[in-house]
Amino acid sequence: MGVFTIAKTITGNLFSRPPTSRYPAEPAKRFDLTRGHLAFEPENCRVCRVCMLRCPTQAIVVDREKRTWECDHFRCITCGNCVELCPTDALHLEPAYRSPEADRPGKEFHEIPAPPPKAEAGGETAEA
Amino acid sequence: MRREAQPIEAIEVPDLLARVGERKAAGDRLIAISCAVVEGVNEITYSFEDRDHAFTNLRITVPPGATIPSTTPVYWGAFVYENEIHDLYGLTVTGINVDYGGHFYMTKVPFPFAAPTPAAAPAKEEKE
Amino acid sequence: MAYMKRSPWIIHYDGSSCNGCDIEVLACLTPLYDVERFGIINTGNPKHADIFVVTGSVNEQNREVIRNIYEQMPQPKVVAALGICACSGGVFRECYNVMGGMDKVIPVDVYVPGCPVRPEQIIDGVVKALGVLEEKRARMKAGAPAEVPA
Amino acid sequence: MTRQIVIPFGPQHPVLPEPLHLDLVMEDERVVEALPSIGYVHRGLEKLVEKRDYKDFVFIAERICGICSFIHGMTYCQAVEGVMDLPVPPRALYLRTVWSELSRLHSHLLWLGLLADSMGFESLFMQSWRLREHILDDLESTTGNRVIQGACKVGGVRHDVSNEKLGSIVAGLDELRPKLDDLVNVFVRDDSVKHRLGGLGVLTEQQAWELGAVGPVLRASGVSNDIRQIGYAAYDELEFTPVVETGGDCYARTMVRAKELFTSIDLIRQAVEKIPEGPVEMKVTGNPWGEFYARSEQPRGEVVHYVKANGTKNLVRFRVRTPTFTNLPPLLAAMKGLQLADVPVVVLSIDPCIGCAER
Repeated sequence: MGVFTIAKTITGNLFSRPPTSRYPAEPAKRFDLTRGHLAFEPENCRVCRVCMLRCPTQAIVVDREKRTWECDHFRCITCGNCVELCPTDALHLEPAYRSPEADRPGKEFHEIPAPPPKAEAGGETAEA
Repeated sequence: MRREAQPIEAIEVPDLLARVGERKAAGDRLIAISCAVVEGVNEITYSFEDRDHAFTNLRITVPPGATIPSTTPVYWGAFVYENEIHDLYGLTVTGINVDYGGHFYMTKVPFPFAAPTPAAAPAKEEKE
Repeated sequence: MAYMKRSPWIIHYDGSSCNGCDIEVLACLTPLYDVERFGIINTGNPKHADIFVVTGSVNEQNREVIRNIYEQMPQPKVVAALGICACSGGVFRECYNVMGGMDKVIPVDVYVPGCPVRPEQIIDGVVKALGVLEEKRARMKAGAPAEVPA
Repeated sequence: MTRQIVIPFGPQHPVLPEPLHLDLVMEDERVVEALPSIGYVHRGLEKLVEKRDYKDFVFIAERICGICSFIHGMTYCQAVEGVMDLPVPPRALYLRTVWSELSRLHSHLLWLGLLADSMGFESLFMQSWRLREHILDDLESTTGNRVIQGACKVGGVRHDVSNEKLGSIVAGLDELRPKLDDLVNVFVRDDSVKHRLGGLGVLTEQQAWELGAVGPVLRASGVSNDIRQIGYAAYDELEFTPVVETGGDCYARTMVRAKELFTSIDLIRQAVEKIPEGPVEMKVTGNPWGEFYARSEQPRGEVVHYVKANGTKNLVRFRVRTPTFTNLPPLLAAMKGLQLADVPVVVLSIDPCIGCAER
């Protein structure tokens, strides 16, 4: 009995791929839905600040006066709450994850281009 | 989806041990003792379940800093909840079988959940 | 991997983490990620370890434990903070009992983001920590202290 | 009389990935009394509810624990939905059921591995965790993350999963089944496992019930108590019988968890067969007012989330009573009279999740 079982296991192991992933020689396994990191498109942003107000970790700081958007990637938990709430699709999640850094800052900073003149009044969509 | 019925019966503190004893005699299991501060008073709720999953609660209401009797003579395992209530809410529980004397949780702020008493100056961060 | 010349031993301590990062650290040891193929071994003894892998944030009670483990490790040593709780306190940053990231208590050399960190990120982080370890070793050989005061 | 000494166990201990500290009062090699001192992971997240919008708190509720994360998030949502009396779309309930059973599978495989590791059965540990990766792939491809899924929200779930994908999950689990059979066979039949676990840390039925044990610990002592029977999510429309063992020892607890793997696979298959079409979330407006206790069955046992709200966007009180917290008194009872070398195995047999217990 035991001999047969082990023979089966041995032949199985000989002809099957090892279960170990070959990372880093091969790229990491990802899925379409994988929440890797947060990406921001300044062109679409209307500075409504809903991402800043509803972020569970307050990783995002939006300054309306200076028209800046800043995200601290060492606070962001990639939960996707801001992506869901953003009224203009300025935020989305990318499957690639961030690499480690030796310095704490790790902040991503964007200046938001000024909108075409009429759009400014539409910024009050906050607080869903 | 079924939502279970959750009767909550308000009782007086002196009756507590007798009523909890009734539950034990009826063969119920102690699910949890939870405490909440509602408008300056502590609501302590004892939740029970019988063998058919019927969920019932007994509730006492005590002022901040009050003394309540321990239910550990009835349910030996209740000491975890009662030590927690002492450490987080600053209530005194008398007669616990395993009394940690305030060292169950070591918190930066003493009694973080306690109802604010008029005498205590509001802490810097931890105001209710 | 050619750039991995040494076999770093790691010690793992769970600060006040939610377990998410801890099970990913363990998942690194198991067949799919198998960090032992790089010679990385998870040891339980701080005196054997080169890299201190911490997850979770610092709270009132584990502050001393973390400092103890760190101080027991021999020089040169590297600290890798795994997960955003260890980097900055994360979601729990505003809790009454949380002091913040690991850098509040011990010097951190590598910050690995992610909530929770993915095993691939842990491998990247350890590789990066190894680079820091080599630098520190070179500095020690030259007679300078391994730790540069911040 | 022999001299009594106190041996501190933990918080940093090679067997436990998590910090648990026990003061073991010993007489020679025998444990006379064990006292846990917890708080190494205490963050105080229940208090955070006063600072966060109730809808955003689900992300924090999920991070109570990284292993049973999905069920924590789901139970929190159930509590808020109970307060607000929301009719959650049935498809969302079914998806929640599928995900919670997948979480149970991954948690039980994780635990079986850790148990094998604590008895020194290294290859069994590796095998369990190898199989667990299949489940994690299913979770990641449907929710977006391996461990903390972030799939639940108040009023439904955040992503729909196509019926084809659900079908392929079931097919994948069917493929996994023979491998799980092999794994479970080792736990059930292997002499070394039997000798190491049999008769260790016995809890009688009465002890387990009265001390407040929950989940597999309670069921291993012969009490048929599974919170899934109260019919939250879609469990009221699915058929299952709780796995019950009567031994009350570590071996019985292992059996319960091992057999629950197959119950979970079966539940997933039923849920996928019955899943209705329709929306997966509903629009939630207004703020909750009232209180609700939501209970559900985690891999480790019953979890209770209590929510009290006063009509503002921040809740007044959020309390979670986790399975490990209430399994501590039974653990202390089970440890009396043990030998020191058995302590790690018995501690592991309740599947301690310190991150949960201390919040």
